[in-house]
Amino acid sequence: MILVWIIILLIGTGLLAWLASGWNTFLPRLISLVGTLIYFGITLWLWLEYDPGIGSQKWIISYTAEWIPAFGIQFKLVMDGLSLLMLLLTSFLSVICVLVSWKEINRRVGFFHFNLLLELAGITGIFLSLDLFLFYFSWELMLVPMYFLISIWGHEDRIYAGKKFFLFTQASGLLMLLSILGLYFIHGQNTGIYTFDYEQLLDATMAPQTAFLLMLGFVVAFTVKLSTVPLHSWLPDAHTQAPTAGSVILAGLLLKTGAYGLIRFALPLFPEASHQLAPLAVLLGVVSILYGAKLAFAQTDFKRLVAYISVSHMGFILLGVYSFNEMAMHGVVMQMIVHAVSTGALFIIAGAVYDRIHTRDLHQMGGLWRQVPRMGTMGLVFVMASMGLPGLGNFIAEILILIGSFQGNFKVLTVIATVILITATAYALRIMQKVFYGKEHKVWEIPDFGIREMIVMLSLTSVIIWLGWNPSSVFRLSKVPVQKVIQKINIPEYSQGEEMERIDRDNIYNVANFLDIKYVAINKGNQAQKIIKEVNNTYGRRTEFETINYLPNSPDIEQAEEFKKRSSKTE
Amino acid sequence: MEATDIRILLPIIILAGGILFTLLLVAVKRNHLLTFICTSTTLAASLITLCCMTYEKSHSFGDLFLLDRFGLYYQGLILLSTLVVTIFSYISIRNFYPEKRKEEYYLVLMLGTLGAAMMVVSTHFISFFVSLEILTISLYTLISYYRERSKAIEAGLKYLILAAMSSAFLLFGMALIYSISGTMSFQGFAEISFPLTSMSSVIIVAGVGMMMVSIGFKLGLVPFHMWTPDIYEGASSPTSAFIATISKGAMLAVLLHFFIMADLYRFKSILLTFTIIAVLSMLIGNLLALRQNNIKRLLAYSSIAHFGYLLIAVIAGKEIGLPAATFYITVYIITMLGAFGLVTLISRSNEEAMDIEAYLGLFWRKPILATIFTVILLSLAGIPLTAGFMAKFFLLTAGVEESKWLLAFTLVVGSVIGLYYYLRVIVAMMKKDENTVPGASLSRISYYAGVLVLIILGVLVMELGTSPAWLIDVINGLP
Amino acid sequence: MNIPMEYGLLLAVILFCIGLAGLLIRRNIIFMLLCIEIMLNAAGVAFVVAGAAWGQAEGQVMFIFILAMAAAEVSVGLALIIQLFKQTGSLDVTNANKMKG
Amino acid sequence: MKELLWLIVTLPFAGALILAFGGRKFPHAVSAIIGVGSVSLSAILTLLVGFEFLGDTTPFLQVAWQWFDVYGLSPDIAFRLDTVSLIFIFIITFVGALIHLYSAEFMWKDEGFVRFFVFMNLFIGLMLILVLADNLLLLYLGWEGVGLCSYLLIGYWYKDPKNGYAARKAFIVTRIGDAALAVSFYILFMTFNTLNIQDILTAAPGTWSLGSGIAMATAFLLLGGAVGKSAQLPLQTWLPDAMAAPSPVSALLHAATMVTAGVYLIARTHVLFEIAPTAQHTVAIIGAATLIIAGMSALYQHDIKKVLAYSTISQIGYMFLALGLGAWSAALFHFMIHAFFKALLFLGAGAVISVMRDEHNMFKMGGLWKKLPIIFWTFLIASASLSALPLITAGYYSKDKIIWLAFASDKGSVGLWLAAIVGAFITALYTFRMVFLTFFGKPHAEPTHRPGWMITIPLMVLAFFSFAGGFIELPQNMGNLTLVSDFVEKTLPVATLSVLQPFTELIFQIISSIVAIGAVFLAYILFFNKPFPAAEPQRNAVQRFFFKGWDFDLLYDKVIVTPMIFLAMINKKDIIDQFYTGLACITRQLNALLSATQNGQLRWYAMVVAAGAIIILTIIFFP
Repeated sequence: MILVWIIILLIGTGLLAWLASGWNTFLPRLISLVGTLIYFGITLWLWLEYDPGIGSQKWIISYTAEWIPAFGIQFKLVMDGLSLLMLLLTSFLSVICVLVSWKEINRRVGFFHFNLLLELAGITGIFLSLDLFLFYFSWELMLVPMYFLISIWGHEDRIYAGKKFFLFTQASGLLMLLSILGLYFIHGQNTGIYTFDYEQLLDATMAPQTAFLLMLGFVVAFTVKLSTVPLHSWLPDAHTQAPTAGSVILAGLLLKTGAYGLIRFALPLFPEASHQLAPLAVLLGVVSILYGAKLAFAQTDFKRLVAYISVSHMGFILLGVYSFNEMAMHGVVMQMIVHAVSTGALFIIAGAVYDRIHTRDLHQMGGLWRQVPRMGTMGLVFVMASMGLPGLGNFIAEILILIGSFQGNFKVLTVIATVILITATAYALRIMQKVFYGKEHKVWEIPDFGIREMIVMLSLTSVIIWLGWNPSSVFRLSKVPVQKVIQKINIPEYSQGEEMERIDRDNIYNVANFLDIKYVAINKGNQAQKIIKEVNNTYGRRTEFETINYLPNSPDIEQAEEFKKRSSKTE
Repeated sequence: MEATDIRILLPIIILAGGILFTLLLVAVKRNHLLTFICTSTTLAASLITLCCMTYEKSHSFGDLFLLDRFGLYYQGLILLSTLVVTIFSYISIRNFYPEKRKEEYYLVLMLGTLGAAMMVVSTHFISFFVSLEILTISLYTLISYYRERSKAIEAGLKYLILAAMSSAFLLFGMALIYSISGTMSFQGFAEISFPLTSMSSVIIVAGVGMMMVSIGFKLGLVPFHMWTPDIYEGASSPTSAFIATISKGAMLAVLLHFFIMADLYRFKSILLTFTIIAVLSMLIGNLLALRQNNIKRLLAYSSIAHFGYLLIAVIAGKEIGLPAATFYITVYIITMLGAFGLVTLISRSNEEAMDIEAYLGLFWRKPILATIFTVILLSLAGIPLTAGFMAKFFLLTAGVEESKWLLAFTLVVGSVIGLYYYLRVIVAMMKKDENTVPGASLSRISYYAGVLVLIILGVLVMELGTSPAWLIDVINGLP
Repeated sequence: MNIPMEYGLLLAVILFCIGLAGLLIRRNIIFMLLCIEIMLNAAGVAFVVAGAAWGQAEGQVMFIFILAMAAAEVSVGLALIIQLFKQTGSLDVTNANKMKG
Repeated sequence: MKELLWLIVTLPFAGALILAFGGRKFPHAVSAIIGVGSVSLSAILTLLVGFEFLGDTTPFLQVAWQWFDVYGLSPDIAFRLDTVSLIFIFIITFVGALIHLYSAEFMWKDEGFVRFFVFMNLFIGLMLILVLADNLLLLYLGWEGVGLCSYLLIGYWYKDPKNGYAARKAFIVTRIGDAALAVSFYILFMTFNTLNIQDILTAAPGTWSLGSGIAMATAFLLLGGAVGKSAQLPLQTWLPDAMAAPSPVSALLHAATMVTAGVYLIARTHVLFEIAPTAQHTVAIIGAATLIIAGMSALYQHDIKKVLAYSTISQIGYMFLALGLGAWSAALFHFMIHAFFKALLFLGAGAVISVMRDEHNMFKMGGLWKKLPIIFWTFLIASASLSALPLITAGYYSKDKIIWLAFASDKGSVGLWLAAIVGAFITALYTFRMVFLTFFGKPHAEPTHRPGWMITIPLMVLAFFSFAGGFIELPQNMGNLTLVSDFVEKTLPVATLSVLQPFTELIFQIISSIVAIGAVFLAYILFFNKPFPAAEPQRNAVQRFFFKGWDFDLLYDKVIVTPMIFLAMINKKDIIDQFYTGLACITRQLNALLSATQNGQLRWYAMVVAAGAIIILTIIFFP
């Protein structure tokens, strides 16, 4: 029930803020600050309450109510470790957003905060809803307020940017709706139960081609949100034109909904199909990483540069997700959070600079450090974070994704992706060079960060450093959900016996994926036993292991042999 | 003709009586307000009687009429929307129509309503034709009612010529069918069976095709859509609303009746033509509206697209198609009434607020109206929290279940293009208000009455967008 | 003596086509009205023929209705035409094109 | 005592933190005390820990907390103290403390005094993490961290864009090496399912056959990282530009500690290199090549710091040579000695530059030996040590060991030996060229003031070490004192020799001594009291080539940088975005086309209706 209350709280606060704007402009700010703080408090409390022990059971909290029975549509909100993390992030950023727009927004304050909070409500809905219809509902719902945020309070090109954002996401969203419906009917016709319930749809069975097509619908929607090349082109405009709070939410949360969708829906619903898609997806991920970095390096508009950094970072998520590796997946979860913090902070800094010198053009900046050392220091921290400097959260995320995906089937691509370490340095240092270092074009007479801004920045800094030195606090929550996904994706259940011919027939990816398991078993030396045991216990598939080791097209038989020797010895 | 028949026909009888009474009243004493009250009471009365009725079994009058829940629902819809139209007509006539003789308008309006109300329950070519013509001919008058305005006359003429032409097609089609089948009732048409290869079948199908010309014309489907923008622009907003909601809605009901009772799903070629028409309508309608600056024309074009969407449900078939179409048309009628009512309220004394200029900065001048309009536009675009989303979802469900993927994808493409122009209007409303021309010189009471109605409609849209369960249940209750 | 239905229908078709062609060709609004009348009557003929063929009355009933409808239509039409003539001073429909785009 | 290991690391961080937050409020003196004090404290602690460690040299592991644990990768935040890391932390803290003291006076007037100390302390801390880390990930943390500090300190005087660009160059170039390093982690984890250094070192020989491809790849990737950090061929180009940093920085980062991280890395992962002989041989070759190339360039510099920069590169070349020969102890010994005298040289040079009003050009100095006696004498000792004057200087013992092993080690060869000996000659030559130009001849300008005690004391201390430091490790034929090698070989294997006659070694020692002295004499002839034009002399192509550091910059600029920037700039507008714009444009055209059909002509409308009817009928008649 508390989940419902959270959403009600947000919407209610929004309406209240709107109404309050009748009296004066201060009240709405205060109200929404209080509201978001309460939200943050609740999530923090949930976080402290959470203990991994109960992670084994299905969900932490869940709430279900009938909505449109005629279609088997439920109002189903469910929270597990992953969504809890996302909620923490959302609530944290929501407080930040209210604070950063404290002085920046002066026109139509009430309506602004109404949209802000409605947006947050929609996002929260996405992270919680486990009924596909409800998910799509909130997915579309969060577009409208964001559209308003961009095209009312944005910069010069706001109208264009807003429309572009709306059209891109809407188009992809409708495709996803088609897929959802397709899934709904296929499952319905097979089982006779017409429902949008995620957990029931999980075990829908269908022909590989159909599955692939349906999955494409989801993946397109999610990759558009994730702004994967070549579907990214809405992002730079939207991020650049949005007001600071808007940019923060876009970079911090909207993009994450895409990643979340991939982990929560695209993979578990279509395991085999995902394996078919994996090579392309990983390729696109790597392309986005490098292409985004390249474009970021070329930009002269501060916010646009940061926007392309986002593209690059989101590429990591695609790479990590589709290498179907637990470590990479943890890295992805981490990336979702740290990218939100670091890029959000960069946008805040960009906004602060814009407020003070009224330009986003890098060529007109320079030598700011002397005037605003605090801002400079903060800029330094987050620039370093965004280039993945160890000691800051981003490093953990990136290194885990890279090492993890290297364990998977895409070693070469991973190595290519590593080039980002160099290109990232290039664009990141460019920011420092152009903004804070170098000659002053004119003698700036501008105030440094004030108390409010310092509170914001320091909280962000402490988070990013905390995550850099003690990421376990995240993995503790993400462990269970991630492992669920990995199990679902990596070991598709087959009845015994049909194994071999199934493999021989078409899906080589399952072979590759079995081999991967075998690698785990072989390479993990000491861990071999553990893994074999748990796999066998869960799926009673010792036979499979044998067959796999003797697969005709197994790349290295001798390793398989060695593995057999070792395992037989230890038994 | 025994008592039950009378009871069942009561709404229509009341309506007819009301018309006669108003006729006499106008003859006796010309008074705008009085006529308005008389009209609205008549409509309200027949509506109430309608609601009081409960059809356990469907009740047919020979082959001519079949009064079942389906028909009842549509009649209620029509009466209700006519009531709203009447209110806005009063506002618009009172404010923008200095000329004498305002009263006949209501007569014709009710006549049209009568025609529509009969049309939706007609199951026979004759009854269909007659009621259709009652509706159409009263439409001629309504459209060109402001006869001093050249646009009105032009619109009237265009509509007259084209409508007459289309009725000619309709009649000829009917004649062909009749000549082969020897019966004019939908039911009979379904019963006759013949080898579908023979010449006769071709003639039958040709007849249906010619009827489709007329039906397509009334629904404003491509390629019979040409008239819509001009007529919408030429006629006064309430009249446009009348056309957009009642005449089209009634025609849709007949189409559904015809399709289902006469079981046209037998003829692949007809389904094919309908598919083509649907695709064309969705694409061309949206494309035409893309950069339209005249709100009424824009609504006209978007209506083309929307009826393109509706055809998906029609094609999808009885089980899911019928409820989907019904739900969609209901939502569409609500939104359209809201839209045109809004145009009426925004308008300034001398001319209606058609140009998008008139909407600049509406958000900050008239927040309530602007918000309602935004909701309506979003509903037309099919964004969640509004009824339009649920309706579109319903349609897609129908399309996907019958695996009409082509149509479904076209709908997606169409609604993405559509979103663009709806957003244009919203953006215009959000722009800083350059034009500081004072708002409509409407008399206070009527203005607030209008706003009230709009608020009700807006709330209804939101309500259906969030918890449509009850309406869906009602509709699934229809046969 | 009885004529096969096909002939009647053929006649109707021909009439219909003549009417349609006229409607499309003529500029003068009055003539357009007339052409429409021809089309309607063609349909009427078809009904009568079919009715006769089936030995039913419906065909003729329908014809009556068609006549009535045509009359009403023409009356409204003429009224409009008069207004049009008042405003444009001609009967050429091509003048009536204020609304476009 | 050992338990205080963590404190050694934390103290500099604490200092940095305090300064960073309260810094601007304190008076200079206080910040100086905090900055210098924190480092000195950890230096003292190091000594204490070190002495205790000498007693019992079993490696000592101190785990702070578990960093994270996912999917088998569970690195700790843990410090591992063994003989090698002890040597390193000793140098880092000890030399670091001295340099801090020096900077306290050197930077006194600078507006960013506090910022300077923050960065310096940060650096010390991170460097300590680097050398104490017990797993590669933590090592990588320090590795990147010191890179960052180097960036910040090179760009310390940020107002001049030139410095900024130098800083960027340094960071990016080293980052190339880091990328290679990262890739090596993937392979290591894939194979050993851990990144703990000791576990890998123990498991590696069993898992990888000698010279197997994967081992080779790993070794080369590690080498890539080392090469980047230690400014060896082909990534050496950043170090000369890094001289834009203040002199203390050059002394600490770019001479004594940071640049030797590569040496540390290879020494740490020596097992992997022994499994991959080709890679190890490459290390030797790279070292040899670098020491020659850099030495040649040093010969032609005018900027005193540039001379030292190139000399650093070439000296690290010697260390790499030693590593390549498997002479681990020799490498570390030379690292130690080099840290002393090179730091001293930089500090001395810095002092000279500062009293000569930021004059870097040696040709504009001269005759300073009377005016700045302390600086002169210390500088002279360091130079002697650098050019390995026999018997008396520490440099002699450390370098000569390497030269000897270049021939004598089983991995050695005549070629390597020749390179080493030629390098030695060049070294001595440019060193004394520098000395003579700077301190002798007729003065071009007057020094403004004499440096105070905070500058002179560190100089003298370092001078003592770079003179006396050599006597703790003597060749077998003269005293055969092997403190360092014994100490080191508790952790690293012993260098295996192929030929083992004392007298052959003696021959080689004599040769190298002669070479060194000869070079000094040559320098005396060429440069002593010669009247040189103060202006930049005309150079012929060859001189230019050497002066420019063999035009590596030019090459990279042409081959890599320019194309990259070009690529980035041509597609600034993001071609993909253009595609969508085109799509929108097409839609607009369609709209225009269709609107044209709505021409308001009744007859046209009727025509369309009729056409539609006909189309429908045709579809029906011919399905």
